[in-house]
Amino acid sequence: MVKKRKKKKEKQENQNNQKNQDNPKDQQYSIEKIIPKDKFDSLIKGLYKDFKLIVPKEAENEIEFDYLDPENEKYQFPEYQNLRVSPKKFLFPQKEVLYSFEKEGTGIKIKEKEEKIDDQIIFGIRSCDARSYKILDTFFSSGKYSDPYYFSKRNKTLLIGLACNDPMSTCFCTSVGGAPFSSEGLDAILYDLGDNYIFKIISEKGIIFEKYVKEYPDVNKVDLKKKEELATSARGKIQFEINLDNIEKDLDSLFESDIWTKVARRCLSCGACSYVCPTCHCFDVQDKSDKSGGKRVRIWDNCQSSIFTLEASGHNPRNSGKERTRQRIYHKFNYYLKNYKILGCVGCGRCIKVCPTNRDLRESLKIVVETAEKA
Amino acid sequence: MNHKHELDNPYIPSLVTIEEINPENEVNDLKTFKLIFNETVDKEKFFEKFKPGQFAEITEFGIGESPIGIASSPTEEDYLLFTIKKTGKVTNRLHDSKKGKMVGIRGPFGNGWPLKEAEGKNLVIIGGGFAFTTLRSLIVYLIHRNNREKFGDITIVYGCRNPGEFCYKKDLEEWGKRDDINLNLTIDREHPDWKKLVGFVPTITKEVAPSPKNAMAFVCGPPIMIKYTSPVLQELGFKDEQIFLSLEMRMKCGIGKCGRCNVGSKFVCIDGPVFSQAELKVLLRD
Amino acid sequence: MVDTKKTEEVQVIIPANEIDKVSDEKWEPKIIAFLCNWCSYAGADLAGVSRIQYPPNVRVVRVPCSGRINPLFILKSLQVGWDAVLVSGCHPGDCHYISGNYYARRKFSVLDDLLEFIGIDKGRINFSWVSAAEGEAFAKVIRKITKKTRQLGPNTIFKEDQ
Amino acid sequence: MEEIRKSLNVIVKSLISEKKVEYVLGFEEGTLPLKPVPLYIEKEEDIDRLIWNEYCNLNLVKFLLEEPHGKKIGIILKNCEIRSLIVLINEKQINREDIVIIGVPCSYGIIDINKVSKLLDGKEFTEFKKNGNDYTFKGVGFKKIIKLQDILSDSCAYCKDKNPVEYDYLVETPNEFKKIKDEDFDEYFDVIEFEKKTPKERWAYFKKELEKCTLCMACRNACPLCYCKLCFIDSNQPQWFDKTDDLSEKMLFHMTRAIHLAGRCTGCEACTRACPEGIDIHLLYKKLRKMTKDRWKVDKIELGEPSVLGSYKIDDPQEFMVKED
Repeated sequence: MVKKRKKKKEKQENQNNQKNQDNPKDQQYSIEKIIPKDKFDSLIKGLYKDFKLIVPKEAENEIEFDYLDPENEKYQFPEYQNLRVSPKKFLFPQKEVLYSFEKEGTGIKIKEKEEKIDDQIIFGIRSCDARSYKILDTFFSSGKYSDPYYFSKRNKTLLIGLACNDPMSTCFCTSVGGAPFSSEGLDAILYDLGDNYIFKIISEKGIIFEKYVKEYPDVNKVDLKKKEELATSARGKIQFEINLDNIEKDLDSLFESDIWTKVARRCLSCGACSYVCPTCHCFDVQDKSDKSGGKRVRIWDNCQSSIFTLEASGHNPRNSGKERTRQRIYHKFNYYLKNYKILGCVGCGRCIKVCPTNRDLRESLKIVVETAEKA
Repeated sequence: MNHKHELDNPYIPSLVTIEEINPENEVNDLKTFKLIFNETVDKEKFFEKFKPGQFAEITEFGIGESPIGIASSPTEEDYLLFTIKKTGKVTNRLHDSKKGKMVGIRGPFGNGWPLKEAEGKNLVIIGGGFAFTTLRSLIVYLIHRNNREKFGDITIVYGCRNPGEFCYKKDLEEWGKRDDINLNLTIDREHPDWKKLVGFVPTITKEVAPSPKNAMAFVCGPPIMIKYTSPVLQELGFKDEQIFLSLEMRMKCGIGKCGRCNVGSKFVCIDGPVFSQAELKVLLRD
Repeated sequence: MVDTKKTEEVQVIIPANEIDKVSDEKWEPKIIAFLCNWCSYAGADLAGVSRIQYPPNVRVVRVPCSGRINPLFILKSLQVGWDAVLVSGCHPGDCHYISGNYYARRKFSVLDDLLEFIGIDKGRINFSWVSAAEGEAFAKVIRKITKKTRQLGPNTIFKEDQ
Repeated sequence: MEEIRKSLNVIVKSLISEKKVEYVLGFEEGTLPLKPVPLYIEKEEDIDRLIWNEYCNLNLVKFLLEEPHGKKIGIILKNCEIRSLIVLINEKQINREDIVIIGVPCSYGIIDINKVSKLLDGKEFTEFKKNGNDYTFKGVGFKKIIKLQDILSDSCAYCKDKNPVEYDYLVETPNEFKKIKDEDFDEYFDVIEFEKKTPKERWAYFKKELEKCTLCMACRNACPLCYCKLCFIDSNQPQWFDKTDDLSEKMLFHMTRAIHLAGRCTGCEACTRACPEGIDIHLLYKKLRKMTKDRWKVDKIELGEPSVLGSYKIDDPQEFMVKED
């Protein structure tokens, strides 16, 4: 009975969305437990026995995702809406060694990267970031080649989310197919009810968590009702809504439009937006070496930089800010739909917050949609 | 060493040794490298997938990696040829190398020339400058005794700035002697030692006037040549679906992950480098 | 433009990890010296021809003029692990290109102050004027710098992040 | 501030209506609080969106570099920004006659939004109110009052150079500014204090700050004086940097950039405010300004003067040279 109502409710919530994030698998696992906040630490300690934990932690002047050492500290979630930097770096670090090599006389010996990866949980991520991993999964496994470095970590990683009670002013996840309480892409999710958490297992992989929450009571109707109320209120707090149903077609028709000059006019061509973005995944490959050997590393790169596409001959296909700005928007809102049938943006709003010149992605999208409507 | 596993990781190069280095042009900024695989397993893996028109990533250890079109054909077993122009830091270092040096290779990448579709058709091959590399691979493949009868007439138009700039002079000489190839070599301006055609590639193409009937055109060259050759082909009656171009973009990974070589929604490294004119018309190009 | 080969050589000669390997007693300072072609290089040459003894810890890079030295060369040398850097040119007024060393002097004082300001030991970077006739002076400068570098110990400025 | 805006309105209106310039560059409110964006005033109706206040945090001179020579452009600038424009004019990047400078006197300085966010522990604020020197920031579940001096850019706090030195139109100093007394302090007070620390402490400070750097290049790209077509960090032949996030790479980048700005940096601090990580290394640049003053007696950048590193005097001090004895 409860489940049915929930489904209906979510359906109602999602009717405006282009993609229904309601996961049909959700219904198979009806493990929903109540965890009082003062027992939360013991849950963490239990998980820590078997997993490395990546949690939001108080750092200097802000809150950051970091590895937890619960032996010396009692862990509670710090207060946060969302973090300035996405947790992308734990699966796709800014600098990653691909392999190393040794010089032996005139010969070369390649040594594969040996990395021991422990089972880990990224704990307390918001729905938008959970969806970003889904996008990265799709991208890194697409085509003929799957990315071994990403998946060596991804396959060992479980995601436990924390539903978003207070979206930020820049959030627009509902416009790109997400929702503050969405459990898409997660293995389990926590709902913060004030004094208690609801711990709900979402995916098949998440069943592993059952043994850690066995001792806790099941949810009751009152809690679920409270959760629904919170979900509605969280959704209501999102200030920006745009209909992106036709964005692929809209962008198709606007490639040569002069709006891009206008949109790009204020861009400084720095990489701040792509470095905080949870779905930006372009990288550069560099060699480091000395007399006896060296290594090949990949590092984050960003499409806003003028040297991103500069060829050795001096030719640069994306030479001006206009083309680079256009590329970033097209990549996320057109090419992604063409290639993988999903949007490449999760609406976390980080790029809007971080931009030194306040180039607002929402504004750009608004311009695109309005211009396309007029045409 | 566990070879199977190593090859499964597309980022890890196989080792090859430089066996020969041959200068190709008078200016000496273009050299052909003959590479031999160190391990037979690696070689077999490579040749399993290899088609003319593909490229490979060549690693100069400690310096970096460059995508280079493969100039040899799969029919030339045992070795690979790469014709490399001295432009960036990797190619500069390669040009300074000596025989016997080990370099890395990853590949083959890309789609290659559409050979299946070309079977039974007349082929027009148009190239300019040192971009002739993958066209050489194609021609060598086509005229191999096992393959020649699968294809119709072969017309080649190859233009360079001056006689010294032609690559693969030995091959050209050999092809010129064959009666199953219509080979047209041209240079941009008159030159005392030059007895053959003079004129830009589009002009010569117009003069040679290959028939579009049951034909396909394969074009590779500098952007300016492509720009003026496509209209000529269209004038001759070639449809967009019959014209195939090999594109170039800055690449890093070669496997569609690093995100810089896209032309519209397609990556040149995995969806290309060969696109038909019809495909390109739909793509959004910077 | 810059001679690529030469700058890459800098990276190759001293691998970043070599200094860690040697124990303290065996450690010998390694000093890179950028010498101007017209004065200091000739000065070093004279020191050699005159058989003047000076410590063998210095490796010479010949440059056309001290004005050619980009502060980045010096920083890069420290990054790849040289224990000290010396830049030497013609005495003021003697520059082959009339004023190269005057410009160099201003650049050096900026770099010198800046390195001190961010907390890098004074003495890692050194500047001197040595003319073509001053073989003995060149040897003295090298002796002095080697001694100073020995006191400072191995260059670990940028090591901590490795 | 309202007074200034009114005078600006009059000036800009006359420039636009008389077609003296193609556009005037100013600021308008952005989509987030304390984040104004550049406004290109091309038509008279755009003027209504023009703002001028203590959080106009970009150096608009940067946006002139893209424009072709000969195009007449009006621009509203404070003195530190005017000085950076002077550098560009001295270095022949911009023609003086192309630019109509509307000079505005500066009161206390510019708010550094990174400082605000540090004081709020990274929490998002959605509203702010100004009451004299008190700024009230409100967000989800908090309200905090911060004094203006705690969030001013560091260079502004010790700035004595607040009135435009080069302009075509000058906005008159409003009465409220006249009340601000020029306190008696050394302009380079913070540098002098920092120099008193031990080398180890200084190194630790820069190391801690620069460890946060992601090499996103926002600082370089916000700086009007960084106009090289190919920056040394992007150069591939020779390749100085591999841009991996090793500390040494970051250190070298910031030190080299500082050297490139020696004698040119005017202390507008657009770089510090543009940094998405909130790195504060303004002292590095300020030290260079102090140094040019102490060493070569070149204090402020003036129109037509040669650049510090592009000129010399025969008797420049050279006490740092190794002496042979």
